[in-house]
Amino acid sequence: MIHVVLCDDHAMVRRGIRDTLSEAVDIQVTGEASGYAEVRELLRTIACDVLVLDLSMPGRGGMEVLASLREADSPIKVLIVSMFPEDQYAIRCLRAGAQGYLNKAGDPEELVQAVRTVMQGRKYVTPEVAQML
Amino acid sequence: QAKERADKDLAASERRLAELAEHLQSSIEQERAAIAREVHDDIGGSLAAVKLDLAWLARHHKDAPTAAHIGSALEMLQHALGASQRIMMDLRPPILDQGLSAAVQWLAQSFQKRTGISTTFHATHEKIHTNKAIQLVAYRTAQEALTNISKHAECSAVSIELTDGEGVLTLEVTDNGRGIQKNQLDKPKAFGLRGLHERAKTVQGWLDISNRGGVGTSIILSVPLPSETADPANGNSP
Amino acid sequence: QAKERADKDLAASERRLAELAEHLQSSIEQERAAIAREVHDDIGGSLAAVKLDLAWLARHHKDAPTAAHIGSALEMLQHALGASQRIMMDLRPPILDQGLSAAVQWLAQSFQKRTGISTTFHATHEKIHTNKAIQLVAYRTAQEALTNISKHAECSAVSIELTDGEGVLTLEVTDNGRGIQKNQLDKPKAFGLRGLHERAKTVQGWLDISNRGGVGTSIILSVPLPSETADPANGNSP
Ligand SMILES: Nc1ncnc2c1ncn2[C@@H]1O[C@H](COP(=O)(O)OP(=O)(O)OP(=O)(O)O)[C@@H](O)[C@H]1O
Ligand SMILES: Nc1ncnc2c1ncn2[C@@H]1O[C@H](COP(=O)(O)OP(=O)(O)OP(=O)(O)O)[C@@H](O)[C@H]1O
Ligand SMILES: [K+]
Ligand SMILES: [Mg+2]
Ligand SMILES: [Mg+2]
Ligand SMILES: [Mg+2]
Repeated sequence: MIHVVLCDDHAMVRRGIRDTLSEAVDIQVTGEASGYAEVRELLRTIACDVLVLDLSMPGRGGMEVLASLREADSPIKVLIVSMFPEDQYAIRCLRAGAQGYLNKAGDPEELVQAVRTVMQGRKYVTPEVAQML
Repeated sequence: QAKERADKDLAASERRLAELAEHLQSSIEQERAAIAREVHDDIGGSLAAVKLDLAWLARHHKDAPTAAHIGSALEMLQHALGASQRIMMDLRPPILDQGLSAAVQWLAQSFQKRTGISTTFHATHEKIHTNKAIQLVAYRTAQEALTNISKHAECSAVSIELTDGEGVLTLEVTDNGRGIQKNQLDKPKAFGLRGLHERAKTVQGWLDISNRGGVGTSIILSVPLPSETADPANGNSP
Repeated sequence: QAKERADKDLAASERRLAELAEHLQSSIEQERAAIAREVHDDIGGSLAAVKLDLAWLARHHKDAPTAAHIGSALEMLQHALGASQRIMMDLRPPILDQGLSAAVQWLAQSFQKRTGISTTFHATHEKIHTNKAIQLVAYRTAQEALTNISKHAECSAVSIELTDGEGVLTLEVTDNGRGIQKNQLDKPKAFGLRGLHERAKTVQGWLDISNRGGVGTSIILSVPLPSETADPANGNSP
């Protein structure tokens, strides 16, 4: 079972992602957070293999959540799901220690595949970004 | 004496106009940032949520008429999402949150991709300490310089340098094209470079335009950097 | 002689700045109009279509989980539509499509409602023939005059007059408050009235500010009207 935590300031987006992931038999969403402080708190107590992380959130954003995980040598895999364009952010996020990058305007069906891929320790990006790497 | 008074009036009028131009420049940027935020938070976020619901519906209902309606809804939704992202980009590219080097580097890359003109970017540091106002002035300067290059320069190579030596931020955009003649700077309907001069002043900086001995053009923005601790309210960002 | 050259340079610099300020004013409005159009056509239009598809789905699928997903999609869609409308409204009040009289009347009514200050509106004709550019300048002038009144005038009554006698459009906003002192117009951080002066010039008009003998203030915009057939491209609108 892959344990997933969602971090996004938009509650309806969290609900939609939870809905999508919950249908996969090998995935369980164990918790939700709306920002930096909440997710830090949550990850102390809850099982998490993959963190699905938004970038733009009030206060400290996704890049800062990512940095704090990597600073603490956390084994949690991070999949960024953001409205920001890939050509501006995907490579930066991978360099900062994320395993995958999905655009919120993209196909929701890719969420499940992306979570499985990063769980296996591989990178998940769109073909265009893969080419830039 | 009447002459002296006229001079004084003229100087005062010039000062007021310069202040107004500065004010207009910065209020445009504020308005752009506010709209970009609204489009991102209130439109983009909601549409992403709608898309997840439509995808759920598509997985659970496969009969032809239902699938057709979901399909056409998804298509229109995609159009709206694309438009939201384009509007945000035009107003204020989100990469600006990652600092000036990142933003200018992205400009250089996408300029090269769009125009096919070989474009190099070099910065003394990956993180250059400025504040938001200086960052935006430098970004808009690079953007206008590149637009001018694609419109006027007829060149084959561009280089962009970003340095922060001796407490001064310098952005230099150089092309190897046909060069600017002095009289071209006074064209009545050209506002790009004039606007950049006024923009530079809003952060106590200045703009130099150099015609490199007939070959190519350099646009150089110089801005004294605030000492690192001086301006916490302005949010020193990497 | 050096003196003469300096005078000439100053005059040229003043002219360039005035042109830049005018250009900035009109390019702000152009940018606003372009964004409003994109939001309207590319976001608003698409979302309306999505809504129709969702309504079809709602009529044909009533089971609880499906209804819940359609319901939340509709709710989010409504949120995005509301945000688009708000953004458009801030960019270019749609009431302007009803013509200048209607728009200024609407401004007067909502001002009275918001501030409690008795506000009358009077126009010589219900439809005043102008063009879009003049309309927007007059609208923004009325808007800033009312904002100033609520901030500075401390008055109990406002009257707005719109006339188009002798080929000149005149908008006059008068209050019975404490009046403007001449030196207040030179405040370094005040840009409202300065901006209106430059705006008026973008349509060959001018602004007068009169301190009515110590009681109250009148802001008067005058714009020569284009002859009715002269400017079809600009879309003469009621
Ligand atoms: N890189 C360049 N190479 C050659 N000529 C240039 C270059 N940049 C600017 N120019 C010349 O300088 C003039 C002024 O530039 P400016 O950016 O002020 O105006 P514009 O680009 O013509 O119009 P606007 O920027 O208002 O859309 C241009 O019209 C062009 O003749
Ligand atoms: N109706 C009025 N009654 C009294 N004083 C006024 C009135 N309108 C303007 N003023 C005075 O004139 C000054 C200049 O007005 P202006 O609109 O240019 O600037 P502002 O309203 O102070 O600031 P801004 O418009 O830039 O937000 C004001 O600060 C105020 O002192
Ligand atoms: K599950
Ligand atoms: Mg967010
Ligand atoms: Mg230009
Ligand atoms: Mg004002």
